[in-house]
Order: sequence, then C-alpha cells, then structure tokens
Amino acid sequence: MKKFINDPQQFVPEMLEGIALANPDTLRYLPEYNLLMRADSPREDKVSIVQGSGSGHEPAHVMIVGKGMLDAACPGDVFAAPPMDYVYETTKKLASPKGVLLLVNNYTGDRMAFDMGKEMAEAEGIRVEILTINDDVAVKDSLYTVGRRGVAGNFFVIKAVGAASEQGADIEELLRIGNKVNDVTRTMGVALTSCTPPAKGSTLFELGEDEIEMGVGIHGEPGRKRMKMTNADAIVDELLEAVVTDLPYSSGDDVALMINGLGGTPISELYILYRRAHQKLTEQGIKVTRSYVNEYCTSLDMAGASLTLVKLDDEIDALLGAPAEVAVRVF
Amino acid sequence: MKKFINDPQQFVPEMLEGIALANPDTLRYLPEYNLLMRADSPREDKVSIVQGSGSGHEPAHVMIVGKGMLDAACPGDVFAAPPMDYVYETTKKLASPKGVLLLVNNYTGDRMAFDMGKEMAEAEGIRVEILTINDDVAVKDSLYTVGRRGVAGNFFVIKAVGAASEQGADIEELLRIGNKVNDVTRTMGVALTSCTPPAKGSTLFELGEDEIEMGVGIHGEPGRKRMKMTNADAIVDELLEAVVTDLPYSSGDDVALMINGLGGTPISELYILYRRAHQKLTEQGIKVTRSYVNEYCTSLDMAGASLTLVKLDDEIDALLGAPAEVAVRVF
Amino acid sequence: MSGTALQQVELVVRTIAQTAVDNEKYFGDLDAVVGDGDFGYSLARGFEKVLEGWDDIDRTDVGAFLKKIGMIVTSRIGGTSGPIWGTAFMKAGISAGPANELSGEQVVAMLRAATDGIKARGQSDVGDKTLLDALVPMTDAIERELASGADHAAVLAVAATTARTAAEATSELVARRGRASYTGERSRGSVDAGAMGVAVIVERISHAWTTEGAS
Amino acid sequence: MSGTALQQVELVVRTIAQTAVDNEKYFGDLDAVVGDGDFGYSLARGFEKVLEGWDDIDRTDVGAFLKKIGMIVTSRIGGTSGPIWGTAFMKAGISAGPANELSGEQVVAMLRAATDGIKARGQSDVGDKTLLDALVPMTDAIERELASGADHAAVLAVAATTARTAAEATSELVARRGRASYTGERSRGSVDAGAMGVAVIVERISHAWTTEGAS
Ligand SMILES: Nc1ncnc2c1ncn2[C@@H]1O[C@H](COP(=O)(O)OP(=O)(O)O)[C@@H](O)[C@H]1O
Ligand SMILES: Nc1ncnc2c1ncn2[C@@H]1O[C@H](COP(=O)(O)OP(=O)(O)O)[C@@H](O)[C@H]1O
Ligand SMILES: [Mg+2]
Ligand SMILES: [Mg+2]
Ligand SMILES: [Mg+2]
Ligand SMILES: [Mg+2]
Repeated sequence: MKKFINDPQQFVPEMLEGIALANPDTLRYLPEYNLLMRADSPREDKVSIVQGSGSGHEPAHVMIVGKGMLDAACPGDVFAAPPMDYVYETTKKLASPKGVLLLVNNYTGDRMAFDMGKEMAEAEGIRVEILTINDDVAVKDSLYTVGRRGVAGNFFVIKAVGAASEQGADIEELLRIGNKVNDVTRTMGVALTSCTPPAKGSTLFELGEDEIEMGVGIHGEPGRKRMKMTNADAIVDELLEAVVTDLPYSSGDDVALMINGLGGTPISELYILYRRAHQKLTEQGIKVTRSYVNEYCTSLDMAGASLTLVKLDDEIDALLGAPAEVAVRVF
Repeated sequence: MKKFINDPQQFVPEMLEGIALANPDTLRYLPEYNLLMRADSPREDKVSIVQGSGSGHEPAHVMIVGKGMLDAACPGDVFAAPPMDYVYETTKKLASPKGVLLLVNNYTGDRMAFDMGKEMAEAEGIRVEILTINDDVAVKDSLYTVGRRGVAGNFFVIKAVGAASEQGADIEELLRIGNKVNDVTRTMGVALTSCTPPAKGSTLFELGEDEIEMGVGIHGEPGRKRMKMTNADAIVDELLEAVVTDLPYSSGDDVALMINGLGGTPISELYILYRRAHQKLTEQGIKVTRSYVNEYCTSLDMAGASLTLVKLDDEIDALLGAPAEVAVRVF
Repeated sequence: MSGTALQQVELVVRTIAQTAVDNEKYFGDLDAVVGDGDFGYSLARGFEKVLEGWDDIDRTDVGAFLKKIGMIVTSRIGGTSGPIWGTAFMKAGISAGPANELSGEQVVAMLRAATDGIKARGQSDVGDKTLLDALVPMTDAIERELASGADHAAVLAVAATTARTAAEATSELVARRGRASYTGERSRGSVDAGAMGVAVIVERISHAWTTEGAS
Repeated sequence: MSGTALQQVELVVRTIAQTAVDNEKYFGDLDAVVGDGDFGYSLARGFEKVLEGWDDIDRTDVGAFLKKIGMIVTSRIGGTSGPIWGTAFMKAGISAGPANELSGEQVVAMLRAATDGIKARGQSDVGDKTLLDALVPMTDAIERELASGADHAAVLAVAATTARTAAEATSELVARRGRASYTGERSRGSVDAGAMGVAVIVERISHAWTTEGAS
C-alpha cells in the first residue's frame, strides 16, 4: 500500500482537520465527534441538513458541507457508519427550532446508528426526521435483502433539500422533496480495480488483470457479476441499460446525467464514458439537460465509475440549479 | 491496462467530444484541430487566451476553457505537444483585434510548435504573443538544460490573465500580469506510482512497492531522486522545503497553497497533505489565505501529488478571486 | 473459575475485549470476503476503549456493569457492529438487573435478552447468516448443559464447540442481512465474519475460565 | 538501385515512413526509459499520414517533394519530433531545389541542411544526446565514402553501421536537450530514442536500396 497517510487510525481525523484548515471562515470542526459543520449553523430559520456515513467516499459527504448543501457531516471511520453517539451529539449541535433532517444512505449500520441517535435526540425535545437514500439499481430490492444501497445519487437529494432548506422550506416539505428526488434517481457502478482501506493496508478484493466488477458497491462490496474487461462504450451500454430500464426513463424525459469517478479513474476517462452515455440517451429521445462529470462519491482509490440519471421536472431542475458553495471546488 | 477507453488513438478526440456534449451552450469543438473554444470567442474587445500542451493532464487544460479562464485549448495527443498546424489554425480561429495570447508550458516540443504557429499566424497579420510558464523547482535551471518545466502552477497564470482579459486588459498588460504570477509561483511533485499512456498500454516507468519518485514531472519523466516510501507528513516537509526555499517565501508573506492530485490519488489523501503543509507554513509565519485542493494538472492515472505556492499581493489576489466558469465543476 | 458473579462477568467481558483487539486483522479479513473488511477494525477500536477505561467502569452490580459496557460499545464502535454488539450488552445488563449472584437460568435469560435485542435491532433472525447463527445455537447448548447439571467449565467447553461448528456452518448460508446480502448467492461458500468472531471469542472465554480461574 | 533522383528519394522517404510505422512500439519503449514514451506513437501517426496521401504528393521535383513531406510531418506529428523531423525534410528540400539529378555533393549538402535545421530549431548540437548524435556522424561518413568513390550501396552500408555505432554510443552521454535532460545524470546508461530511431531507419534504407533496387 502506498498512500499519503500517517497513522491509518488518524486517516479520517487528519483529513477533517485539513478540510477545516482550508475553510477557516465557513466551517467548524469538532474532533470529538468527527463533526464538520457550517460556521453559521444551526439557524433559527432553517432546517439543519445533516448527512452521516462511513468515510472513504470523499468528496461525499464531508467536503460538501456549505451554503446550499449540508449543514453538517457526521462521518464514521472508513466504510463504517458513525457510532451512535456521534449522530446524537451532531444532532444536538445542529438542533434548530425548524428541526434537523438526517440524510441516511440505506445501509444496515447507518440506519441503526441514525435511528438510535434520532431517538435519543428526540428524547431531549429536538425535532428530527430521517430521509433514506437508495438509488443503486445493482441490488435488487426483495424481502431477503436490506434493500437498495445509497450511492452517488445521494448528491442530488442533498442538493435539492439543501437548496430548499436555504429557501426556508419546513421539514415536511424537505421530506417530500428529498423523497421525490430519490424516487427518480437511479445509479449503477462498475469497478476496474479494488480499493485499499488504510487500516487494512491491502486491497479489499482481487480483480484479475482482465476482469471488472459490474454493479459494485461503494464499499468494495462485490456487485452483480464479474465479467471480462471490455471497451468504454460497451461498459456504458450495460450500465445505461440497467439504469434506464429500472425507473424506467423514457423518450421525452429531461434528465441529469452524472458520471461519477470512484477515486482512481482520471476525469479524462470519465468524459469518454459521458460521451457515449449522452449519445445513447439522445438516440432514445431522452434529453440530457444537466451534466455532472467528476468525483462525487468515491471508494477510496478504486478505479471505476458510476452512472446516475435523475428525471427532471421544473421543481427539481430549479433546486439543482440553485447556488451552492462547498469545500470541494476548483476556484 | 484497464481503462475506460475504446480505440487508444481516439482517446483525446472522444474525451473532447464528451466535454463538448456536456457543455453545448458554452463550448464549441472543432475536431480537425483538437480545438475546444468558448462559443462566444473571439471577441472584439478581449484578448483571446489560448493554452496548448499535450493531453493527459486533465482537467488542465481542455476542461478549463470558459468565462474568466481560457478562450480555447489546443491539445496534442497524450504527452505530446500539438502539431504546429493545430496551433496555427487555433490562433487564426481565435484572432481578435486585441490579439491572441498563447500560454505555453516550458517544454521543447511545445515551445517549437507554438513558435512556429505564431510565426505563421503573424505572417497573416494576427497579433500574437507567447507567455512561457515554468514553475517546477524540481528541475534546476542551468545552461545545460532546457530550463524549468511548466506544471500545476500554470493554473494560477491562466486564472490571472483570464480574469484580467475579461476586464479588458490589453496584451502587454496580460504579459506583465502573467509573467508576474509565474515569477512568484513554485511547484514540486511526487509520484507514488507510474502512469499508463493509453497508446502504450503499459506503465511508463517502474516504481517498487516501497519506492516513490520525488520531483517527478507531469509526463512521467523521472524526478530528482527515487526514495523510500515514507509517511505523508515527511513527504510534505520535503516538498515544502524545496518550494519555500526556492523563491524564497518568507515570514509575513500571504500565499495561495495548492495541493494538486496527479490523477490516481483520492481527494481524502490530498487533504491529509494539505493539513501538514498549512500547519508548517503557519509555523513559518507564512499565511495561507487561498487554498486549492483538487486535481488541476494530472499525469493520467498516476498516484501522487504536487504542492504549489503563489505569493500574493492585492492585484494577484483580486484576479484569483474573480469569477470564472469552466467545464470542470461540481454543480 | 470461582469468585463473585461480578468477577465472573468481568472475566468474560475482558476476554471478549482482549480477543477483539488481538484478532483485528483476522476478523477484518473474514469481513473482506463478501463485506467491506472493517469488522476487525471496528471491534478492535471499540474494545480498546473498553480496556482503556476498564478500572473506572461502574461496578455497582452486574446489570450496571454490563449496561455501561453496552454504552461504551454503542458509542465507540461504528458500522453495523456498534449498535448490534452494544444492544446485546445493554439488554443482557437489563436482564441481569441488580444481581449479585447469577443462577444458570439467569445466565440463559441474559443470553436470550442479548440475542432478542440483536434480532430486534438488526431485524434479523437465525438463518440470515449473521452472528446470530453462532450465538443462538450456543445459547441453546448452554441451556441444555446447565439443565443437565454440568459444571461451568464443561458448559463453556460445549458452548465453544457448538459456536465453532455453527459458525463454520454459516458458509452454507446465503446472506440476507448486512452488507454481505448484496452479493446474494455469491455470499455462499464463505463463513460469516460476525459468527466466526463469536466462535473465536467463546473459545477464548472457555480457555480463560479454566486457566485464569485456577490462579 | 538505379532510377531517377526522384525515384531514389521516394524510396528513401517511403522506407523512413514504413520503418517508423513498423517500429511504433520499439521506439516508444526507447523513449519511455528517460522520456515520456510517445516518440514511437508520434512518428507512427505522422508517417501513417505520409503513406496515406502518398500518391498525391507533389512530385514536380525532388525539392518540392521533400518540402511537401516536411509540411505533412510538421503539421501531423506532435511533440518535439514534429518540428524537428519536419524541419529536416523541409531544409533538405530547399537545399535540393528543382533538381532532377543529384550529385554526391548535393546529397551531402541536403543532409547538412537538414542537420543544421535541426540544430537551429532545437537549439541543440552534437553531444546533447539527441538524434543529431546519429545523423551528424552518419553524414560525415557518407561524405567520406562518396569522396573515396564508393558506389551508393557501399556508401549506405557504411552509413548504416556508422549510425548504429553512434546511436549506441549515446548511452554514454548525459542528455542536455529534450525531456530526457530533466533527469540529468540519470539519463546516462540508456541510448537516445531519436538517435536509435535514425539508426534503425538507415539500416532499413540500406537494405531496401539493394533489394528493391534489384527488382
Ligand atoms: N442486520 C443484522 N443483524 C445482525 N447481525 C448483523 C446484521 N448485519 C450484519 N450483521 C453482522 O455484522 C457483521 C459485519 O459487521 P460490520 O463489519 O461491523 O458491518 P458493516 O461493515 O457491514 O457495517 C456480519 O458479519 C454479521 O455477522
Ligand atoms: N532540442 C532538441 N533538438 C534535437 N533533437 C531533440 C531535441 N529534443 C529532443 N530531441 C530528440 O527527440 C527525441 C524525443 O522525441 P519526442 O518523444 O517526440 O519528444 P517529446 O515527447 O520529449 O516531446 C529525443 O530522443 C531526441 O532524439
Ligand atoms: Mg463497514
Ligand atoms: Mg511527448
Ligand atoms: Mg464490515
Ligand atoms: Mg517523447
């Protein structure tokens, strides 16, 4: 393992400290609870938006705290949901008269920690709601699973509720908006390589020189199937087919298209994927009116990508277009 | 080699097509010359800012065409300067009465192509100036080399002249500003792994499991020395020492600090580097008032990073803070 | 091992904590097969905290002690294991109450409270390929042995073999809960990390009971 | 080989082009040692274009033909090699002028024009560890052999061995121009890609001259 780290156990705290140092005016960092929050939150007139989940998915979610996005991030260790009392303490710190909305990606550990944290915060009279995100089409929802995972599509839910909360929406309205966005958002990912959690020091799984993992999760969980490496266009076609037919998206729809890098894939390759996806969607009469090509939700240093579609209407489009300012930025 | 590509020879054109498809309103793509330009350039009242260089450094420079940055990018193939007639045709297409400013990173191939392209364009009455960027401290300037390389620091030169040209500066003024920024900008990089050019299909050089290359170039050129892998803080200390003592930057200075990922390193690790650099600079009385932590100028899929400092004064600070809009973005 | 009930419970808990710390890598590797590889790290970091604060833990009675352990575990362990393991200790503590002596029935009741707590918290049951697939058969075996009048050391020996056999049998199962469930059929063929963790821990408890009890 | 001067020049240029295309990988690997590995790719892509448009190239005279080749090469090859190789062809063409016959002196003058052009364009000279370190000794050898009255095939054979020996000797040099110069002392110990490319090409020309000339 060659990584820019010091002590693997300090991976998350040192990263958080770095983010805080780079944004001294806008962010506040409370190391006791891995808590990164807006310096101007909580506000009387605004529902606080919080997301928690394991780390290792940067820029999600610790680098998207800021105006128009999250009020706070509550990260756990790499690929591990935050401990329950981090959730509880974060919720207390972010308590606003308008309430606290906890955005949770649908994983067992996260759901349990947030359910328990919510209960404890409610016992102290804080208004708390949980919104669960589950956009991954790779996992078939059934009685025998814990349901679909939340992956890169969570960006759109955060963006929409972040914008709406900035405009003064109350917590019921935010739940409506968040669920609405989640309902029209679908993602599937593919891994070209495994990833290396710092504390493990070796790759999570093995992929042969000529193998890829289709439908991979963002924690290195195996996906739908392992297959032979093939060219970019063929990979996009398979991802797109799975995503488009799931909602389904159909001719006449306006969509946002996201090609999300998983951490080890350069942006040049992401645009090669984007090109094909855009062309194929256009052929099917589906119009791409918003594009997102970058890293949004990664799996540490994994080479790979995911493809997300969001079906747009005027309300969602306006919320996605609203201004926002976060730590991950170019300028 | 596992990459999201189709035909390696189409790597650059397909990437450019992707960028153009994702930005239909703001960009225009002319495949004959690998030319990506602002849809609203050239303008009568604005010097056109053009950068060319080899590809493989994305987002530099093809994804930073846009308002407040470049008017056009003129990329060559991966790690190869553009052919001279691409430069010539690009200059003609961007010809403005106020002139065309060509930003060139200091490499033999790029300088020759741009010198020749400039001569040919001038023969047709176009006003053309060349500004050379050479911020890499790893290469000692001497009679026996071709001088320092241009690396990630070029972002700051582009940002400054892009902003100034938007405000109506004439070409002499842009040369003054660009040279001024270049003169106070210093960079050094380190590679944890090699990179794989698509057409080569295998890594450019070999680095042992426990080796890193200090002072690496952005084309996989070997650097100052090969050394044993060490922790993030020690690596930052070595980069910083080389950069700080070179200008030198000293107590009382305000600086912009950039930690640039080389393509295969996740942003989480970049913030671990940022943390140390910020702390060390603060200890030395050097104040970081602008921070840049992201990928700016990569070497394909290389794991590694570079550290850049820019000494700020009011003029540079204002230009760096001016608004800009480019293809690489979060929202 | 003789001693008060609290001393006995302390021995069990300390052995659990020490085993978790000692097996960080092994447990992590088990979780990497169809999970995300952090089970060992999560347990180790949490139980490190338990050992660090060991002397200051409330020892009013067995119930208070176990509840406090449950709180440390829940608040310091991330991932799925924090809530699951924390709930188990908490529920066992509530079941024990202000006891100073623990009968065989009480011990079984505490174990049932713990596994019921896990089921409720994880919305899971035997057969889902989780640590329940080791814990529940083990509890059954303990109940049987105690009823048959075996002494503590003998009961623990049977508990250890039962947990090990049951943990190994999880490799036949398809995961229906936890991260491993996303892989469906592909989860068959490898043991569940949580179940195997339980087996290793119970073996260490059985060993400690005889050796440390003798000192 | 007999034939007109233009036919002879065509044979030489076609062989250069074909050799560049055939050796894409080998030339690239040479450049990867202390450069950036694209020398083979750049040459191959450019000379592919030369071969594609082969029949349509201006054949008014040797000078026009070479100048047109120089333009294609400069405009289609990226990196350092485009301007360097393009300049060489262009300068050789200008030196040849509207010739229909080429004397030995004229050939040497064309080669000097080419190497002088490279020196000016690249601000480089013999000893900087570039293709000049094969081209210049080769030109010297050709001049000597022609003066001694050797026939074309013999001259070319000597040119080929000279270029090969000179190219191999570049491994003793430290690069002072081009990307390899950034590595300073570390560039010692491996041959220059451009110089070795020249050697391989001249060997192929020497071979083609006798075999294709015989047909
Ligand atoms: N819903 C559940 N109920 C009970 N136990 C569970 C459940 N989900 C997972 N487990 C247990 O937890 C173990 C994984 O723990 P851990 O690695 O901390 O979780 P994760 O990384 O998936 O959040 C599994 O091996 C299994 O024994
Ligand atoms: N300044 C120069 N003058 C002459 N030849 C040069 C010069 N610089 C480099 N070369 C030659 O070009 C070769 C590399 O060509 P190429 O790979 O196209 O360049 P790059 O990738 O460095 O732009 C070198 O091996 C050397 O022979
Ligand atoms: Mg986990
Ligand atoms: Mg090159
Ligand atoms: Mg796990
Ligand atoms: Mg090269």
